[in-house]
Amino acid sequence: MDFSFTEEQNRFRKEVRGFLEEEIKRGYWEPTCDAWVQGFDPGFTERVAKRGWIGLTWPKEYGGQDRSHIDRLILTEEMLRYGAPAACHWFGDRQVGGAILSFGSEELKNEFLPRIVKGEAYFGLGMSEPGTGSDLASLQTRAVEDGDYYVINGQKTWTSCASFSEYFDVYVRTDPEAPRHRGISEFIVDAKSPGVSRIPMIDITGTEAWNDVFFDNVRVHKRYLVGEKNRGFYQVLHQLDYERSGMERLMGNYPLFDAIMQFAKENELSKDPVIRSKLAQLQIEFEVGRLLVYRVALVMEEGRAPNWESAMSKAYSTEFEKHVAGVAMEVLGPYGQLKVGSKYIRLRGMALHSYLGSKGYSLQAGTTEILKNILATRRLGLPSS
Amino acid sequence: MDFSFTEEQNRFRKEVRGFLEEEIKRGYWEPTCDAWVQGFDPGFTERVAKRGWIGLTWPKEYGGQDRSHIDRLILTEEMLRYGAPAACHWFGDRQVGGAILSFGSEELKNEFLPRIVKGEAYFGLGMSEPGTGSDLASLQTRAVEDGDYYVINGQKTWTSCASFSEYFDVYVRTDPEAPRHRGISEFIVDAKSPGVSRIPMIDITGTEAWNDVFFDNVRVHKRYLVGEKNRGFYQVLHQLDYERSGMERLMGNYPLFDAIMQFAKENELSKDPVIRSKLAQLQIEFEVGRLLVYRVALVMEEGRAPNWESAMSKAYSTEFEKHVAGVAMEVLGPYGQLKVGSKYIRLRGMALHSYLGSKGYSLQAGTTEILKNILATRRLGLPSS
Amino acid sequence: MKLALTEEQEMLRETARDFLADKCSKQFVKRMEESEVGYSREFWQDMAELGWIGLAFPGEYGGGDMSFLDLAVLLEEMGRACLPGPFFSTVVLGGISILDIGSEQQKQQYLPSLIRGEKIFTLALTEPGHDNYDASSVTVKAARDDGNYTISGTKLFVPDAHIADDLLCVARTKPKGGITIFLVDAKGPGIKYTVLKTMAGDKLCEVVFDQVPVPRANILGRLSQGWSTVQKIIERAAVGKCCELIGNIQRVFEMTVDYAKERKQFDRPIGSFQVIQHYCADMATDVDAARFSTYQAAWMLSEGLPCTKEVAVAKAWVGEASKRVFALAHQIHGAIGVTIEHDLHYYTRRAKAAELSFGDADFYREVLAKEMGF
Amino acid sequence: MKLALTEEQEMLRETARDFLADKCSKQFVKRMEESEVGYSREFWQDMAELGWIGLAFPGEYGGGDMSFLDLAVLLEEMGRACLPGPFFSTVVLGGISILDIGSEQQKQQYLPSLIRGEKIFTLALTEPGHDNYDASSVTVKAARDDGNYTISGTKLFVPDAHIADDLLCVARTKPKGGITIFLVDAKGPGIKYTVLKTMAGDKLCEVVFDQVPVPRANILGRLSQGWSTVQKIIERAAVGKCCELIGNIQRVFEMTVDYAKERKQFDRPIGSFQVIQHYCADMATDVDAARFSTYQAAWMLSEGLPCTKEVAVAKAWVGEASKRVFALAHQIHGAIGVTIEHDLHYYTRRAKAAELSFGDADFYREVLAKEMGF
Repeated sequence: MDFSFTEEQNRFRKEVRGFLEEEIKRGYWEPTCDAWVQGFDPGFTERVAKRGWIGLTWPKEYGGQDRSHIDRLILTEEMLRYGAPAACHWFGDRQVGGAILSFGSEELKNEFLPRIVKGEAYFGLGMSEPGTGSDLASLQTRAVEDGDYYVINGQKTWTSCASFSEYFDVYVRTDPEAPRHRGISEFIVDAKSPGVSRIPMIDITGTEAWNDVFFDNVRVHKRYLVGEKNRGFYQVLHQLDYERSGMERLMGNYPLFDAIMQFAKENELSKDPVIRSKLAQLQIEFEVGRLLVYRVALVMEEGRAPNWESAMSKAYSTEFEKHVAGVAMEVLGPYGQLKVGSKYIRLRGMALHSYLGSKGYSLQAGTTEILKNILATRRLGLPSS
Repeated sequence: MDFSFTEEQNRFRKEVRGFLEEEIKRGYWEPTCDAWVQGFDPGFTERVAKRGWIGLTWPKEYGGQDRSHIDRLILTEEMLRYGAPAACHWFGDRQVGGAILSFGSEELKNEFLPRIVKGEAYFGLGMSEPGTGSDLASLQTRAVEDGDYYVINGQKTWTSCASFSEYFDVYVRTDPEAPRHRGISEFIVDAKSPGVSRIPMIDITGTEAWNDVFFDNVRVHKRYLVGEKNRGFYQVLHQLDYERSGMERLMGNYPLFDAIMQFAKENELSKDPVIRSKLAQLQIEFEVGRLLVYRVALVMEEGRAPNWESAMSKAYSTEFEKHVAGVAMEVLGPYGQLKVGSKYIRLRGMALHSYLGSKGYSLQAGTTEILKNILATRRLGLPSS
Repeated sequence: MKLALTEEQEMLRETARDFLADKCSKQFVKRMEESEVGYSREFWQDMAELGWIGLAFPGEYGGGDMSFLDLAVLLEEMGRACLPGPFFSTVVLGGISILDIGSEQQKQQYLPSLIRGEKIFTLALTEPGHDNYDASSVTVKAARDDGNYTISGTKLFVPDAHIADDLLCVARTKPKGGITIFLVDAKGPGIKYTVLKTMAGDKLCEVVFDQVPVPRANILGRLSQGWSTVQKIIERAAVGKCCELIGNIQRVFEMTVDYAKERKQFDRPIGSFQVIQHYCADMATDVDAARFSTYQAAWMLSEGLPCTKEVAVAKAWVGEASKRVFALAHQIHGAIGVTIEHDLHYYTRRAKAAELSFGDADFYREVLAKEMGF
Repeated sequence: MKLALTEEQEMLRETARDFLADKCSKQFVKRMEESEVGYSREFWQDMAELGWIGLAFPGEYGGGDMSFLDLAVLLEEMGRACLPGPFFSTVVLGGISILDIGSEQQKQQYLPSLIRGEKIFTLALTEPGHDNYDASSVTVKAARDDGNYTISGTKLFVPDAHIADDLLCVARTKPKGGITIFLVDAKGPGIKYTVLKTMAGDKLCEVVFDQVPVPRANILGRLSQGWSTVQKIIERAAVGKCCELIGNIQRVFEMTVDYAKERKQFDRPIGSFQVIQHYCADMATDVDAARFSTYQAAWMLSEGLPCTKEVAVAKAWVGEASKRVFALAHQIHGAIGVTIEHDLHYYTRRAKAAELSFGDADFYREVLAKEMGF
């Protein structure tokens, strides 16, 4: 056992921090909650790409750096700590690139991976549909073969980053006769394709958090099929494990966590023993959660795909984030309810944004209930209910 | 709506308190946690009976007082507040008498009710078996007809008060061919019958909390069948609702609740804001729980059997009791771990007894999980899982 | 002891529910949230005509001669409908306070027009800072000035001040302990309002008093001895907020159970999953317990009994219960519940605001601890 | 960063598990709980011979030259087996403290016999009262007496004092701030023991010092500046208790999952009910998180890094996690789990005792708050 980082890792962390602090100093952006998924800043993504920090773990032949998963976790941990606007490249970097790498053809890898690495291909996800929340295998969007093409019809929803997406990673039914899990395939669809349209959805915080994405006779060439036809469901399970595995589930609202601690100190609210105890408890939960997330990276470092380990860290972490938001609202008292633009606003409205937004934290990328089902069956071997 | 008691009710409460305080003053007993189920004191039961306080709500023709369920709740609330040793008559008074009243023949009513009322017939329950915890309908104890008799064979377990019981209210399978819920019957069995034997079981607190009760060719006359043959399962559901309905689920460890509040005050531990807040929270939970329990009595007062209402109050209340025990252990710190007889003991060891004993509070008389299932299906109409 | 409403109360509840279902749609709520003024004059007049504003006031001032407990029933329905506007400010904070401690002359002067819906009232109590609802936190000063008073200072989070005709302003008339309530003409000179932007879209204001003259006759209650009265106002307000909250959570609970029955995943209603069932069972318990503890406090207020303890129990419990209920409601509703396409967010936002108002659970645990002699 | 044990540690764990499974049955544990002495001399000698007592001591004193982290692995296994006896007192409280701050002469004098299993040590720190682990709570006095010292006063909850050969006694040598640790001959004159009756059947004692003479040479560490050293001892002890606790809860978690798979109700294993599955999932998370935070603190201690924060995180988390794990374990086990016929109660009782020892969650939240600059 070893809870230290290597000197190289420490250096890397310092480098990332230096970069981010410089960015903030120059006024490029300010730390924001949920910036990994809602902070669209092509300039930032370009500057990150220039440093070689997208696709960090990918093979060099596709433009990656062949670095470790711990390095990548250090990178994302610092991005989240500083609330950096990384949404443009986050999905491509975190999971779509990985899916292409794991399942895609050589042609697909060569087409997309170097562009993701350069920060030139922004991805959105086309998984959920209105009828399919947790039950992904029930999806209805169809793709029908037509010569060298597939023709896609249907609707996807809850697509984060969709306004900015240049491509969608879309799961569709390619064999309606097969058992539900065995007739799904994965495609990369150019967002500019004729027939693709998007309607923004406003969330409880007032943010355009998602889009409905419609596919109306969208023609996609066969070479954009990722992996095997009809094996998409198994691929998406794999991808979901990556989607759940990262520090963003613990540190999505870290700027608030950091700010409320400072605020309590500066206003001497931390002298109140009840508040003091609540904030210390948050710190404890954060430290513990961080270890659960690092464990997932270590699993990947061993060459295994994250599995129940990411279910555990994600379920734990989103509860923590909700707890942060709840405590922040309590500490701020009536000030917590003020919206951006209001007189007397505190912490730039981060507590309110996060409090409302946090209602969704334990729903995204697998509800806590689904994650606990996974833990019970995949890790503990309990019989299906 | 009206949250007050009538003058008569207040007078009754005062009378009960006066009686109990006098008992304590005379040194007959001292307030004890779980005394309603573990405090066997035939003298106390006799004195209570003399006042007419057993079978309080039953018709006068069987020796009862025809009083209201609110009166009975006032009575039991005060008994529990003072930790009175009422175990000898509790089961007969709370549920077996009621079962006989609801389902029994005139003959049975005349044989048992007046004796229960006089404190002369102590009852134990024969419901659970080693294989049947929550799944009562799976019970295996058999009764076979033989002329005017039934011959009972099998084993019951978790029988509270069994050492003192003179009779058992026993559920047995009378039709092994019928669907499981439809082949069960209820009998009153004299504990002195040949073939009845008991083995005590020691619980985690070191108390003889239960007995295994064995039935080896026990002959019971047909007139001791309660209600209809093979309708026992429906009768037991009814009885369980009564078993869950009372204040004993909220105030079983009230002597500890009371004592820890006093202790915190006297030792100025209540000046510690964190402890202070925990104790205030307990008080809140107690006050709220009390209303939930009173609601059950009001339901009975309307002439309805308690149903999901007692499932709710019981599930709530046992969590509260566990919370009391947990907080008491925290407030006492290292002193909490001392056993009766140890130097430096605090609160007569009630915290430890209750802490360990409380592990079973949410299991007895329907686990919290079963109770929540009942709430979900019976009250909310959610489909069975 | 009775935990059921009277027939009269049931009728009031039904009428209120029907009326609000008709007039207070979520579109209306949304419009009011977005508008600067935050209420509809016409709707206000409707409520006056229905006798709602005057419900709990004596007939001699034009009121309905009903009790605070009856008002509680109405407030619950208003919570259920997410009713926007100054009802709470005018009735619970303003009118009933005047009824409680005003002189006969003040009652004659203020109540009839209030009840007719002609005047909007509110309470200016809290100030910038973090210790609210404590006498020591009152810094707004009323200086004696030739027999009358001049008020200066800043009040914060004052509901509906921008549309109020009269303010009950809690001010300091002595450096220590000297708290007085003044009736202040809200449209008079020297008062400036800034409407804050809030989560619930309710209209909380900063109110700056710059040398505002107030005649001596406008003292409500006793000079420099007003804090115990303020505490009673806070208690009533806390219970009023509990009533709104139980309306909120009752509705959300029903919506959630309905959703659990309808929404299918894995070819079965999600309400057939045991975990969802237990979530719903927990919600049911929280909602019932919240209702009983709220109505207990409301009943005691209604009967004029001292009830600091019961109010503390109610507000602390309801606040925490509300948090749990919303956590589960959102978890069961899934993603649709965090969009503005679904009604849930109206409740989520309002309930949080009500939970923060007039003391949160920590505040009332401390109140209760004091009552317990700690 | 590595979260797995080394091969050597895995071997240690396996050996320990096998040995304890063989020698430390629950019957043995029960016997020790019921006996006044609370340990078996023979078993103690076995552990000495296995090198367990000396594991984390340098070879020069006869130790195994392994680290505190290796010791943590062993402590976890001891927790898993509910090992009774004075191992913790002798090694974690006594021996390692001497190793840490003793003079070379003291180490030479005490460690070899300790390591050989010939001497039992313990720490006499806490006293009657409610503020433990705070310098101000130390009232036992060591009065200067002709160059040497005389100790008087009462220590409470001293583990294994009745069988100890030597005590590390924390005493006051100056009215303010002057804390000193003394090595006291436990069998010497003036010392009286009363073994308390405890939930876990461990042997916690009252120790009364009546004018106990201690030579100056027996000062461990620095005169009157011992509190920071005591804090380090408390930190190590807290982490040691965490190790025992994770052994407890890991085993209980496994027992519970096994039981959920085997126990049938309604014709299916109870582990197929979603609510039971989620309980188990919650337990798994608590157990893993407890393990990581414990080993993080143990690793830092092992590396000699300052780790007040990490120790606070570990003990606070593990204490709370343990409460949750036991609540669920009991709920899943049902009635059999609250009888003495099932092994669960051994763990329930011991884990509670460990949770209370060397600071509970509230205590460490406060420690952490200070570390955070609050």
